[in-house]
Amino acid sequence: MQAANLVEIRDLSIQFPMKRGVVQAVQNVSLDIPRGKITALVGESGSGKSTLASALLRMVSSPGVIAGGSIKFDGTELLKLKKRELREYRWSQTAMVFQAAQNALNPVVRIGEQFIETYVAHKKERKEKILDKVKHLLDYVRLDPNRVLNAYPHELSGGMKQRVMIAFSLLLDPKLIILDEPTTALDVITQEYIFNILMQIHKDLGITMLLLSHDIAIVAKAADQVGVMYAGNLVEVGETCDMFAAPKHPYTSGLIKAAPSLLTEAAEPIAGSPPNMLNTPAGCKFHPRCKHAMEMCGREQPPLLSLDNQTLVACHLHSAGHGTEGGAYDIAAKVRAY
Amino acid sequence: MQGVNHFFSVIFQNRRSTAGLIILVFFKLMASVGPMVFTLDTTVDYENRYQMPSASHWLGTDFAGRDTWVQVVYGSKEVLTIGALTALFTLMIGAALGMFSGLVGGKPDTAIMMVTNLFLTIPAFPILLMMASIFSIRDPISFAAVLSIWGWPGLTRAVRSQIITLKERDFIVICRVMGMSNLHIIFKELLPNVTSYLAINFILIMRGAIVGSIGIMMMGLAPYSPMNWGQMLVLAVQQTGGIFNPNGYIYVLSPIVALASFQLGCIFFANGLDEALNPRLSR
Amino acid sequence: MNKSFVLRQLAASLLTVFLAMILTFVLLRLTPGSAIDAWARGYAAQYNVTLEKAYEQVALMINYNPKEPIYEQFITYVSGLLKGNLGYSMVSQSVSVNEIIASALPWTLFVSSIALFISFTIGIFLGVQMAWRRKSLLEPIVSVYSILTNAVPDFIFAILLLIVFSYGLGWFPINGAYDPFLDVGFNLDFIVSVFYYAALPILTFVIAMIGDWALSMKGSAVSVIGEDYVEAARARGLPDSVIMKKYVRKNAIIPLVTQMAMALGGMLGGAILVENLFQYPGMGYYMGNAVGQRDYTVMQGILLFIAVTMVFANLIADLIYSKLDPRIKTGG
Amino acid sequence: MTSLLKLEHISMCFDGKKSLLGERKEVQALSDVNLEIKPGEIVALVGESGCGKTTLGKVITGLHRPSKGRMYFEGKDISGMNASELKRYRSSVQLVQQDSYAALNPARTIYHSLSAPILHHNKVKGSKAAKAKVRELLETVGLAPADLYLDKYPHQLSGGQRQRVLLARAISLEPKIIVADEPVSMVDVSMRLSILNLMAELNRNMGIAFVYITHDLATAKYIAQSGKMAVVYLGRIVEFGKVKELLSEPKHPYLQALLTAVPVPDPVVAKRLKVLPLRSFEMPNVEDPPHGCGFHPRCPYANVRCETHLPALDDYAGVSVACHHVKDVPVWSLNS
Amino acid sequence: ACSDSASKSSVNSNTAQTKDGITSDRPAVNKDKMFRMTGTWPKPPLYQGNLYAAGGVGIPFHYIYEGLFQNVRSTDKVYNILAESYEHKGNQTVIKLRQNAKWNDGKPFTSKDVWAFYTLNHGVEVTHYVKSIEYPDDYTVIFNWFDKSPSDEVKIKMIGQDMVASIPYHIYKAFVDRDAALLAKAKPHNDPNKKTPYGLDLTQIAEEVGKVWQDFMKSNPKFPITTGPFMVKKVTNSDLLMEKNPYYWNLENIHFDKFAMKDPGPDPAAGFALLRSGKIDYMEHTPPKDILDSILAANEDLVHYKTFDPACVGMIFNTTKAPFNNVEFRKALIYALDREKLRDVGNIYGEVPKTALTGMAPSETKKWVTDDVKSKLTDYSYNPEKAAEILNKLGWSKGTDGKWRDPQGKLPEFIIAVNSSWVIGVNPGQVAAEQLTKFGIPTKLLAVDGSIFYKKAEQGEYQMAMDFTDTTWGTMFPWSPLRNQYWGLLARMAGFQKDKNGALDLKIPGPDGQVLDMEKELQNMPYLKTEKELQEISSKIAWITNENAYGVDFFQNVTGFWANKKTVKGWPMEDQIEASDRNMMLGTTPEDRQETADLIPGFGNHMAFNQGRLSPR
Ligand SMILES: Nc1ncnc2c1ncn2[C@@H]1O[C@H](COP(=O)(O)OP(=O)(O)OP(=O)(O)O)[C@@H](O)[C@H]1O
Ligand SMILES: Nc1ncnc2c1ncn2[C@@H]1O[C@H](COP(=O)(O)OP(=O)(O)OP(=O)(O)O)[C@@H](O)[C@H]1O
Ligand SMILES: [Mg+2]
Ligand SMILES: [Mg+2]
Repeated sequence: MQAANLVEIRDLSIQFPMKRGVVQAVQNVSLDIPRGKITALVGESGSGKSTLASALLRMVSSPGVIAGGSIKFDGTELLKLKKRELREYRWSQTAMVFQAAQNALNPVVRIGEQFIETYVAHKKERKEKILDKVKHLLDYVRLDPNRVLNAYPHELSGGMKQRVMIAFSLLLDPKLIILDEPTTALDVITQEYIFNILMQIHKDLGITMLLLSHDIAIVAKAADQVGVMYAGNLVEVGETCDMFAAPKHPYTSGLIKAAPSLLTEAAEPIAGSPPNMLNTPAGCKFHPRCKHAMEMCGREQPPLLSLDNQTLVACHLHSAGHGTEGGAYDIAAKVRAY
Repeated sequence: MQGVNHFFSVIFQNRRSTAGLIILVFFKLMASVGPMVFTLDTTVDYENRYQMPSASHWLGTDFAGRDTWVQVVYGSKEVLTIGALTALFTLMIGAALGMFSGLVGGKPDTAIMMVTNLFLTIPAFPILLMMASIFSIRDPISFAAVLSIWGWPGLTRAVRSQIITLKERDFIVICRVMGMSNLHIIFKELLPNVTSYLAINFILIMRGAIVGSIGIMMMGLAPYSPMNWGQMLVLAVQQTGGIFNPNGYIYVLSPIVALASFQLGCIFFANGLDEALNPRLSR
Repeated sequence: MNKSFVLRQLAASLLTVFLAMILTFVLLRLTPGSAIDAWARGYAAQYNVTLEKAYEQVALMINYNPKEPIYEQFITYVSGLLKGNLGYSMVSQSVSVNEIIASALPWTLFVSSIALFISFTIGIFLGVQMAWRRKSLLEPIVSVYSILTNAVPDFIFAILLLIVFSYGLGWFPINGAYDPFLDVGFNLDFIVSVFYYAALPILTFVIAMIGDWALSMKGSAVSVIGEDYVEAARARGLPDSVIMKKYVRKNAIIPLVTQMAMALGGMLGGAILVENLFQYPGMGYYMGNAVGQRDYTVMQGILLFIAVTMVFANLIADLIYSKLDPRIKTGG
Repeated sequence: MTSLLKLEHISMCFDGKKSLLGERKEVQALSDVNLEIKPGEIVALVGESGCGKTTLGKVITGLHRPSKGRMYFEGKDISGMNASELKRYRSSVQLVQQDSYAALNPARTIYHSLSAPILHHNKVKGSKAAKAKVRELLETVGLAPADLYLDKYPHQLSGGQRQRVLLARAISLEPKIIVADEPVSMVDVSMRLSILNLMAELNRNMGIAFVYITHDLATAKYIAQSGKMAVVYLGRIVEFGKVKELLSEPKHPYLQALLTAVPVPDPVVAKRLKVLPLRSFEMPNVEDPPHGCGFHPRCPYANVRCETHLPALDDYAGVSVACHHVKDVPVWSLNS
Repeated sequence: ACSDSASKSSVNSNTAQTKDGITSDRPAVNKDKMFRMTGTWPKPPLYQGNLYAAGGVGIPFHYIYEGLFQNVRSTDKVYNILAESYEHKGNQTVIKLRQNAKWNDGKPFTSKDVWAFYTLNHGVEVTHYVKSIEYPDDYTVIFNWFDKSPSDEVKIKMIGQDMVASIPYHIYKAFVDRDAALLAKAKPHNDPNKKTPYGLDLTQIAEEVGKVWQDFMKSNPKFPITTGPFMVKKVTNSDLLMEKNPYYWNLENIHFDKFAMKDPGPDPAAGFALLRSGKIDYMEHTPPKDILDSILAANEDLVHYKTFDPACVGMIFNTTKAPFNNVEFRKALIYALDREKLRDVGNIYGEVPKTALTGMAPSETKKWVTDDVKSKLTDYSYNPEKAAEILNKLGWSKGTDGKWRDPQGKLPEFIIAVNSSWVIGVNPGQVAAEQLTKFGIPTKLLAVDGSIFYKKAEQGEYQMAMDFTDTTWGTMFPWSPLRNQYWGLLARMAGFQKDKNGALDLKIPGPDGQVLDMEKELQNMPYLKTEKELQEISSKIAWITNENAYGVDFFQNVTGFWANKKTVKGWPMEDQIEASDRNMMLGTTPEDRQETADLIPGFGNHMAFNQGRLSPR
């Protein structure tokens, strides 16, 4: 019997030592990624989403270091993999669609060849066989294989490249695909189109996905489970519908409210500006912007606690002694306009 | 004032640029204060030629028994002057043409680029030699003028491409929307953005000029000036047999080491300069 | 390859060549106290002819008559050039510049292309290694080496090599291009001797250039390594060797191609001191002699020749560039 | 009330990639655009990437000289203006760009960037007055206390703060109209709204008209609630009218497709699989646009007529639409 | 064949060398019988076989060309070469040629070739003194001198200057004949003072004559056609190979079959390296002492010989420029120079004279200046007090800053100019400038490119200009150096006045107070018949030159050469080599000097070979 969680991250900390101090890009994050589901991470720019995801491939960019914690992938401890094992693990177990997919392809090598060399790096196979598979995958993302395989990356439009990247991620039938803001650079129609394809893939293959985005609307559309990150901390984790219906963390509710929508007229920004990652506030990182900040918020960092079986939240409003004060703010279910 | 402090704080943050700055300051002091501290005695003392370093002769003596260290000290002035003047001339021509070409565009740009490419296709060194014989070199100024005649095109091209990218940048576009004058755009908006580039080039051209000047001396096209590292090198290597006398190695090496360490200083410093003058990089 | 792109480049190149003609022409006319006047006066004195006559004779040798209006001079000069006549040496008046170039060019090409190839190959290798292993000792060593080789003019290396390997150990000949006691021709002894004699000049250039190539390549490779596609390749589990070869090197080498063309041109004209030290009969050697003797026509001819070579080397570099980099598909 | 700015039959043609001998391809970035902006009005320009929104913005701010058509500022033809009128036009029409980092000179402090234009246009005299004015401007855009920002370099501010500085600069010359080209697309989600609010505030308090360029229909809706909206497709305006009407009852199939594609931050609605009413997702090649209606290769309702005849922008039920099938296109709603 | 020791055998095989430094019965060291030395020449494709074409033929010149006689510089000896004998008969000099002399292409060398030389190359000095040159038969040449003719000794030395066997008639017939026809058309001008070829007025034919010469110059065989002991076989940039000329008239004296020349290039070290490694047998160059010692130490087979170069490194004052127009001022400057030190950096073996400038090399004054005058020559040895005294007398004053100001109170700034590529001049020049500066007269050395220096120096651009002074090249009699000083480049540097005819306008009292017209005295010198007459006039001029301080010799130059005794034998003073530790002293006896001078190509051409002195070991 397989464990329900494909990935279990425990107390993961990632630091970037810089000249002017240390950036705590990811701080004591614990997260489970359930098998066969789409998990989303939302948060502002710089909140550590990509860094966290890169740790899943053991690819934290220099000068970053994994300062502590563990990542269990399907029962294996990733942080203990040897170089060779790591190389084999990458892409065959976890693949990724990059934030800047536009630049994720080698500009001087034809796309077909890039597919082949990746395949060959992991498994022995005849070239024709590989090509058959690649063609199949390209078909799947609704691209014309004959044209794409012989093209150089620059000959394709942004949307096409993004779809190539999606096909690429499926090449070795990985267990997990990380989607790092797969549509940020594209316009709405293409974005919708690509998400349709992704959802289709998910439905067909049941692959576990980790979606990183700062667009709450995208998350609402795609994710089964959402984690909210703020300044390197995971502040809330829960089922998508639950979270949108009743966000627990003030930041989460702020994010939801701050998103303009075709559905509603009202929207409300979050006050203040994101923290300087080199010099984050003491205590709860969000407290300078929080309407409900209390004296202890500036002192103590709230732990991520489970409210019920589903939702985890890191906020003093919900920690033991203050549970009753939850009423101080009203995040009761919104009445939908339709 | 704050800018100056900031500048030095950035320079000192980097080990390389600190070393570079120290070396350059050392040479600058050598050139300016050195002659006041050390007295140059050019009296020939044949009996004491090619001496090894000692307390009285820090770097030993030359082929005629004169103190090598003092020659290095006195030589630094001319070398630095030639280098700095060359860099100044080259920068003035190169930057002015490059900025003009990049900003104005169109026909003048095409013409200037044509000339620039032309200069780039004709090798510099023979031309330098030709120039050195056309305009007889008399002093550091004419030396620098000759060295800079063929030195500007590379810079022009680089400055131009910088200006062209800058020109399309939003903050310049806004200047046009706001009806700012061209002079304002050039001096207040563009120039501050290329200063770091120009400053680095100043250092780098300076260092190239010094090597070039030695080549010219080697060919005997520059005035004899024994208190110049280049000429010291020529004398040591070619004319006085320093390299045949084991005791003369220090004499031969002195100008080489002085040159090399000066250049080392230039490059190290240039590395740091980029960071210091470039607010974008200094986060 | 786009035809109009090639044609456009060609047109630009021809224009540059034309400008180079003008420039070398003007330079010659600028020479102090007019070298031609001096030449004609000397000629008149030496051969006991009138100054007028001397001017006519000199005109024959330099391809134009300095007494004519400038544009006519230029036309005569250019039509001479079009016939492939670069003029005659001002010192040895029965020898044409064409002959000099014809005898010098093969030697220079031989030495500089080998030196360029070796230094480029090694430099590329070092550069990629430096960029790849940021923390290794290689970086500072190569940097300092490169600074030193830049600080010290290359002829100093030539002298040092000569002192050690030739004067001292006696492993290599003192100078020359081949063993004078051998028959010149396509025989093994001669060819071996040509390589043997070229060894030190080549080594000089290699020593002087390796650092630069390594640093250029390092700079280029570092920026390539910072690119997303390298990161992506790693994520795909590609082995380091493949990433280094196909991703880093292949991309990083592209901007160096133009530099390569420039370097070749620079070596054609810039090796004056080195070729002189080795008495190596290349372009720089004759250029140096011409400079020493103020043989302006020879200088002018060689300069023009080098300029033309440079222009076409650049053109070829551009073409190679667009071959290497599929993104450059110029043209409508 | 007369119009503040009026565009008549504006077309903008760019030279494509140059080629000395080969033929020169042209990019028709704008074709026959008519647009009127009244004082204090907010007009949103929406459309896919590359449809010509920025170009239109640049035409309005005078950065591009249109290849065809006329533009009137306060009733005067721009091309016929004298120097002082032109100067007035220039300072009356300001631009706020998308990339707040690129829009500020990285080598100069905020104070320098803000004081230069007002000093240049003699809005204030002397550095003392300039400093006071800059402080005032900064506080107007919500950067208080101003002294905290005066001596900062752009990279030392956050994206939202920089965007506010841009707005401060834009209003410093007391303009009549500000063209805001995707002003919030690069701002952090949490702060987008505050910038939009600031713009709305400036519009309300100072009567500055805004041209808000975006491809994010949700923000367009948010800021132009009471204003107008122009949908741009392949260099043409295909639908124009009040924001409310356009969004509640989009007529043009293109706008309908756009609206369908917009994700909504509500899992219940969002998770329903939508089918985009489009035949093709790729935009046509701008260098070689389709004949007839530019939308026909992607339009599910297109017929032969669409392939040959260009539909005119005609009034239909209170909005202007350029489509041969206005009447036949089914009514669109979010839930469909 | 003339090896004197080959037959001597030594039983002790360990003793490779006998007492006189000659190898015994061991196999020949120099099997190829090759002589190897350094030299330069025009590099192919510039190399050609016409001595007169621009660029010439380089150092090989000395071993391939011959004249009727060979003058040896420094010792003034004259050898018969292609002339077998000569006889002065009144105004005729009759020369008998060797009957077995041949060009290296096998054609005989005849009197017609001599005539051809003087016809085509009619600008040489001899033609200014002869009416005509006849060739009554193949082996007789007659020089018909003008009525007023030089002394017999001068006649031969003048002819000896010419490399007569350099225009083979059978090769250049067309040009020679054309020129002869042109000369035949020219009319005599009947003015003995006008020095023109054969007393002819050439102005009418100048243009055509020029054309002939020019055509001749362009007509070059690949390699020179000559009569000398060797002939050029192969030329590259770095090497030039010669072989024994099989037609040489004195073939049995030529012991070398091959002759290889190597161009060491611009780096003197290359030459030294060749020496050390024993790759050459001979090299002309006297390096600074330290280099010399290190080379001797590195190779035990090497010997270094020295000889006086009859010329000085020195400088000339421009007498037209104030304050250099004042003889006392010039003297003061000379007293302020410590010439011993200049010598130290210039050429340590050189010798510093006590005189300033005599018009002839100090080593020659012994012979040409009478004892009487010698004692009257002012001693200009380093004497700064004296210099100061003179300056004070002239109204100059020394300030507290140690600098001299002229009577007007102005601080002078002087320039010594030198040809920048003249290696042995630049260093002493620099030191001289420093010495003057230190003395209190700020002076700078201006090293000027050679292409500009001479022109400007001649035009009187510089206050002080350096060059070889007191030169006695060419033939040795005192006329040659003196005319150099008063007519040549040095005269122009000094700025001597000339009258409208171009004659020297210089009338100066001599040691006895009697005024000398320098132009007239110089014109008359070649015609003086006795040595006494010559001594008398040269003494006077020497005194005048020295007293007027037109310039100053820094030191008399010494040149020398290296020899490899392992591969070649027959070097001068072989018995003294070990005794003097292989760094030979300056030759003391006239014989020693003669032997050394003969060997230096610049002094005695190929005398070392055609007299059979050198042979392979
Ligand atoms: N290579 C690096 N060097 C230094 N700091 C880094 C590096 N990569 C990330 N960081 C820092 O780590 C923090 C988290 O960055 P990360 O890219 O994970 O954020 P993100 O949530 O993915 O943001 P975005 O939405 O912009 O992609 C940021 O403050 C960033 O400055
Ligand atoms: N300076 C120019 N030269 C040539 N073509 C241009 C130029 N500027 C814009 N274009 C072209 O005009 C068309 C419209 O461009 P524009 O920038 O106006 O689009 P946009 O709607 O602002 O797109 P986005 O949403 O991506 O900003 C595009 O096809 C673009 O390639
Ligand atoms: Mg990210
Ligand atoms: Mg745009």
